[in-house]
Amino acid sequence: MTDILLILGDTQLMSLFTAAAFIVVGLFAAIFLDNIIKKIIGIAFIEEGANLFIVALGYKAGGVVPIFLPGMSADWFAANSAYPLPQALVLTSIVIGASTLAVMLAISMVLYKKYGTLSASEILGDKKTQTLAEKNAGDNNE
Amino acid sequence: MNEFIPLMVIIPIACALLLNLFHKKDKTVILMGIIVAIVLPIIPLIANYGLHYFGGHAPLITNSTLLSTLPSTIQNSALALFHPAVTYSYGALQKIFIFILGIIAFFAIFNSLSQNKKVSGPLMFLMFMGTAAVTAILLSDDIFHMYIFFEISALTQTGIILTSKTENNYETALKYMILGSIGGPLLLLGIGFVLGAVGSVNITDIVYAISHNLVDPLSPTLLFAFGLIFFGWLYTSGLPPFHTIKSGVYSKALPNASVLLQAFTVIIFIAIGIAIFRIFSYLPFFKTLIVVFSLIAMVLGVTMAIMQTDFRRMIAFLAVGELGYIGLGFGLATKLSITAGLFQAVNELVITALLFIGFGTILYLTKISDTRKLGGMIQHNSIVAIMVLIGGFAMAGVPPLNGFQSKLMIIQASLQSGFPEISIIAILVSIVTFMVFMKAYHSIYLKPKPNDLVGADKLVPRSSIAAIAILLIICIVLGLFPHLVTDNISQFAMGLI
Amino acid sequence: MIEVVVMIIAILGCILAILQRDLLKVAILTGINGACVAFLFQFLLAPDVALTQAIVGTAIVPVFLAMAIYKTQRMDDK
Amino acid sequence: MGYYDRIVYSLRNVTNIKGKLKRDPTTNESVSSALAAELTIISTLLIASLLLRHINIVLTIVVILGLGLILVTNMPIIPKLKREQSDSLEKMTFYAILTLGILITLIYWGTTNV
Repeated sequence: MTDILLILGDTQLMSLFTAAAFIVVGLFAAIFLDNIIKKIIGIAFIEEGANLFIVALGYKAGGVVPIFLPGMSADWFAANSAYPLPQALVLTSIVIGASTLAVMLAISMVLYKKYGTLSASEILGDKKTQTLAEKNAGDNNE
Repeated sequence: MNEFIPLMVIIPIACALLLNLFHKKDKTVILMGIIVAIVLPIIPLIANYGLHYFGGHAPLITNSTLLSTLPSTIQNSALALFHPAVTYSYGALQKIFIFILGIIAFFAIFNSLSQNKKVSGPLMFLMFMGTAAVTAILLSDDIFHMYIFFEISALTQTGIILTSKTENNYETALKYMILGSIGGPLLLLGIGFVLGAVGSVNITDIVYAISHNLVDPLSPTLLFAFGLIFFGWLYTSGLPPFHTIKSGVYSKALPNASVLLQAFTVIIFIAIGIAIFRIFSYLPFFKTLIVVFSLIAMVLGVTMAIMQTDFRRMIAFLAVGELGYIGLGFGLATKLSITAGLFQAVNELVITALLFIGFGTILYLTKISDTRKLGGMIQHNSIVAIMVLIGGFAMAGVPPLNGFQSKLMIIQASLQSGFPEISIIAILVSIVTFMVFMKAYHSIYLKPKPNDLVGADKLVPRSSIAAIAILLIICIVLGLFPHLVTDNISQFAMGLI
Repeated sequence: MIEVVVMIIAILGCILAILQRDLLKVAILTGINGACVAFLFQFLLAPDVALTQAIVGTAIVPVFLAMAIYKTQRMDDK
Repeated sequence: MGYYDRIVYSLRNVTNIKGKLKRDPTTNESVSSALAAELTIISTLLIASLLLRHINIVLTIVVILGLGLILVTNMPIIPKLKREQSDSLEKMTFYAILTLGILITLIYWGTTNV
């Protein structure tokens, strides 16, 4: 019981577990789900997990935010602040993730207009799927 | 401090952003595009070798007055040596590759300017942006910085596919992005593991920390990081299992843009490959892994290329297969083999660009890319046909040309390191490469002309002919005087080992 | 202990998100997930990252998703 | 059917590859290229497995004999390979994840247990 409490109290370890859970769930969604939007959401989860992982690396239990305020001594700050480098990196990668997501959603909107479905196995499989235009042409012929 | 080094990245980005401001003033846009495209290969020639620290934050050890004010825990530890800023390092290798990239970007931009009616617009923006991103990847000494610019270049590659009006380009783009979004974050995760183990993302620092046993070199963290980064490398460079999507990407873009796409891939391959080599080459199975994946890439690339009917897809698979030769160079890990691999990278950049532009003229004339519906194009413009033929010879490794020199060096290197099997496979694959090329060439140029083939009344654009001719001259010059490149590269390879 | 609760909500949010059939609910759950991650960044002593994540994760990403769903279809076919 | 017959049969199958190549209009070119691809892949696989001699000679002999047998009995490999290398997202993701799994397993267990 005390072990579990110790683990639960360790914020860094728990954050790493959370990040792992995000990545696993995201990979599952990106690989096994058929709907393109859900695949894209899964990808967003993977990216979120990676970000959380990197930020959690810089955490220091009982530390302070890495902002150097007047009145702090340099030695104390160096010993007690969280590591700021991972945070700086994650800022960039959040933005990259969002832009990738936006591009993918835009492409899936175009593909929906063409095929009338969001199923990845129909749109992105190797079999030729009828586009909406072809379907309409077929209906008119009948 | 050398101000030209960041300019290599800043100028194309600025140009990409500014070009579309002058929309509808076509002359200004063309002038600006061409001037920048000419400047791109010139800057690396006039810049001096050196390091550039962004924000001027040099390592503490170089600034003794600042160092003396700091606590002694910092002064005496490795922190004093670590690089606090993003560092660009510019050396002989970067000079060659940025110069070649500049030339190829120039031809790609020049050709698309002369063949497209709309001069400004997304394609130009993406081309310049991608060039800048790839240059930054090559210059950067910072593994996270590489990742960021790689993601930018992946976005621009997607964009370049989207701007072409090829059939099913949106599907290919989405597939590439979905696969990329599995590969990219895993690469980021690997970088995170390295960051967690070492505390820095600068490659020099990581190498220092590992080689001075500041971290345990065989710790599970670093092993896991290596696995993830290696997987990310496979994705970034289109080695198997990503060779199908990479060749799909090449074949869905316009040929002039494919020239740039393959240049991006080759340069990302070597840049991240060198980074991985510097960090992880101490691992016992490192070389085996690279050799295995290179061999698979060569064999699969070439066998899949034979079975295609679309000539763009053929060259695309060949380009992926040729990457295997570069990988072999890294995998054998001797001075000669690394020199040979990097020399092969230079040659592949030039030759694949030549073939894409050369076969691109067929697409420009007929709008057909299916080899079964083409034929007899040699009557139309025999000079281009002959130049493309020589380009194909260079790719397959026919003696006086550059492909021969680099492949010969790779074969010698593998013989010297005691792997004659690898050299046999390399020869076999280059023979089949030749066969694939001759198959494409025969069915496009030499076969009797089908009756229903029309639209060949246009002339081949002069810009394409000029580009092919100049690239061919580079091929021949490099074939006759390989030491122009190999001298510089072998210095670099010596430093790498 | 509050961070553990936030983590559990975040994980539940993302598991629920991929189990939903209604894609609009998925978008909202993604927003909740993003907000939880922003809180976590705050707990992990990264306030600037938390700010960015709060904007991107709770506002921009769900809005993008909702717009994409509006332009396509709301229900997952399967 | 004896192995000799089987080899001859499968060789005949290779030359009869046009039936396996879906509905593509078959020409001499496509048959010859399929043959070339077939021979390339078999010979490179066999030659590459020779590299195992750096680990163990007996293993090499066993692997080469086994691989040769498998390859010859499954002779028209290229159509199967081409079907696996198609542009379908599912297949590409499958192979990517498979590679990732193999890589991580090899790297982790390969270093801690050697």
